[in-house]
Amino acid sequence: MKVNVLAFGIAKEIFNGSSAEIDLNEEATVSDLRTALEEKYPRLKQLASFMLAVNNEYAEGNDILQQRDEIAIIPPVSGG
Amino acid sequence: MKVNVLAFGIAKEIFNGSSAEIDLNEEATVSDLRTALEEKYPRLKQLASFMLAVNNEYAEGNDILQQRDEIAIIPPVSGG
Amino acid sequence: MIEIKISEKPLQTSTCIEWVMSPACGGIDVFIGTVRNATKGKQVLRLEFEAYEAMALKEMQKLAEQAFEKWDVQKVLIHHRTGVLQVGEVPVIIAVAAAHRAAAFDACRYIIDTLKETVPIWKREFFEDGDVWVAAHP
Amino acid sequence: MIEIKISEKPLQTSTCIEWVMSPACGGIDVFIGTVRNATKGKQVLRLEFEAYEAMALKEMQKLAEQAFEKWDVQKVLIHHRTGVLQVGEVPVIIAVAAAHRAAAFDACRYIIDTLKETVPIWKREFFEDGDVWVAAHP
Repeated sequence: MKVNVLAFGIAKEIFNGSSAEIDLNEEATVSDLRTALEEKYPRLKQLASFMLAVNNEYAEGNDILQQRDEIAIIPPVSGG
Repeated sequence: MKVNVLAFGIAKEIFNGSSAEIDLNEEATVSDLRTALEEKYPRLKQLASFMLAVNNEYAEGNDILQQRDEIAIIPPVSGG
Repeated sequence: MIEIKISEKPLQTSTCIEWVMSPACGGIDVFIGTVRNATKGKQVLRLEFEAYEAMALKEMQKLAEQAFEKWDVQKVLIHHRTGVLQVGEVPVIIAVAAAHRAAAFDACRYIIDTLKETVPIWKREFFEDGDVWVAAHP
Repeated sequence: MIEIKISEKPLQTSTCIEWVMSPACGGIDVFIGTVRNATKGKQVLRLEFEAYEAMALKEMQKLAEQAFEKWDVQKVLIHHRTGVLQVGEVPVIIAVAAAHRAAAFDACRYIIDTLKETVPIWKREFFEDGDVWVAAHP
């Protein structure tokens, strides 16, 4: 399945756009997406860290993704 | 010597006025004044506590008073 | 910079905040005391604050100076009102600006906590059935 | 009561303070973040804040709810600004009203500390020689 990953902050620069499309197996987990993203965008490994959010909530590594999910990459936050 | 003691808050009610005149020996200390006040106004003993201020500073018991000092009785404060 | 005031007129929150704002500061903490409608479950009609003004200003100045000694703060403002205040009105405003927020929070809290212990200002609470000078009796 | 907002328009301190004031509250603590003219000794020209708005609102709501769980508070307001901000402008206002001041201070500080860790908002600092996404790199 193809999932669309929203990007913010520095991730937008790394994706060179406000989202990226990633190919995943059916039943792929958040960890699988993380691996696929780091493979496609090696600069992500230089970040202090990054989280993934699914449907506006921080996601755990073994959460299973579905194509209709709203997925976002969350680089280190710095609001306030 | 006679000293004038300014009163605030509940002390004004106890003095029945905004100040009281107290007779003290020359070289009297803040402690002597405290004793004289408690003698003249026994209701002071019912307060949670009270301090004395000399020239706008909290005074210690053995500070010596002078007639020209500005003296005040400071019942428990409750600003803010 | 330090700004200390005791006034019978209503305190102006926005003026206080404008005064502490500075391009060198990243964090401002403001404490606003307000007259509560009840104390220990009893309805409060209004309050009256009385100050030994000359000494209170001196003690407030000391608190502000202590804040500068203890924390890396840039601006400290302490305004206290006197006279009769209705429910919802503001007896005290403390505003602290610092480069970093931790110092602003620590200093602001220290000032209000210590003000309530050392500054010669007295509060009288008026109830339907009488009045009391707060903290006077054990 | 909880009031959460993300806006591109300038935040209004006085509106925020009016919103949290209540006759049942005796203490209000307000944190105001401001854009500082320097970071680590380097001159800052301006900032830009970007939010993942839907998620940020949800996380801000959670923070406010946590404040109600942890402390006896009555009103919590969190406003965050996005877009380009000049030095001296206000990216964030947090205001907490409580019957007693300790709860207001504790909750306000918890909210700003945790907001900086969990709420998906990003700050970009612009210098004379370039720009940086704050905290992005180790």
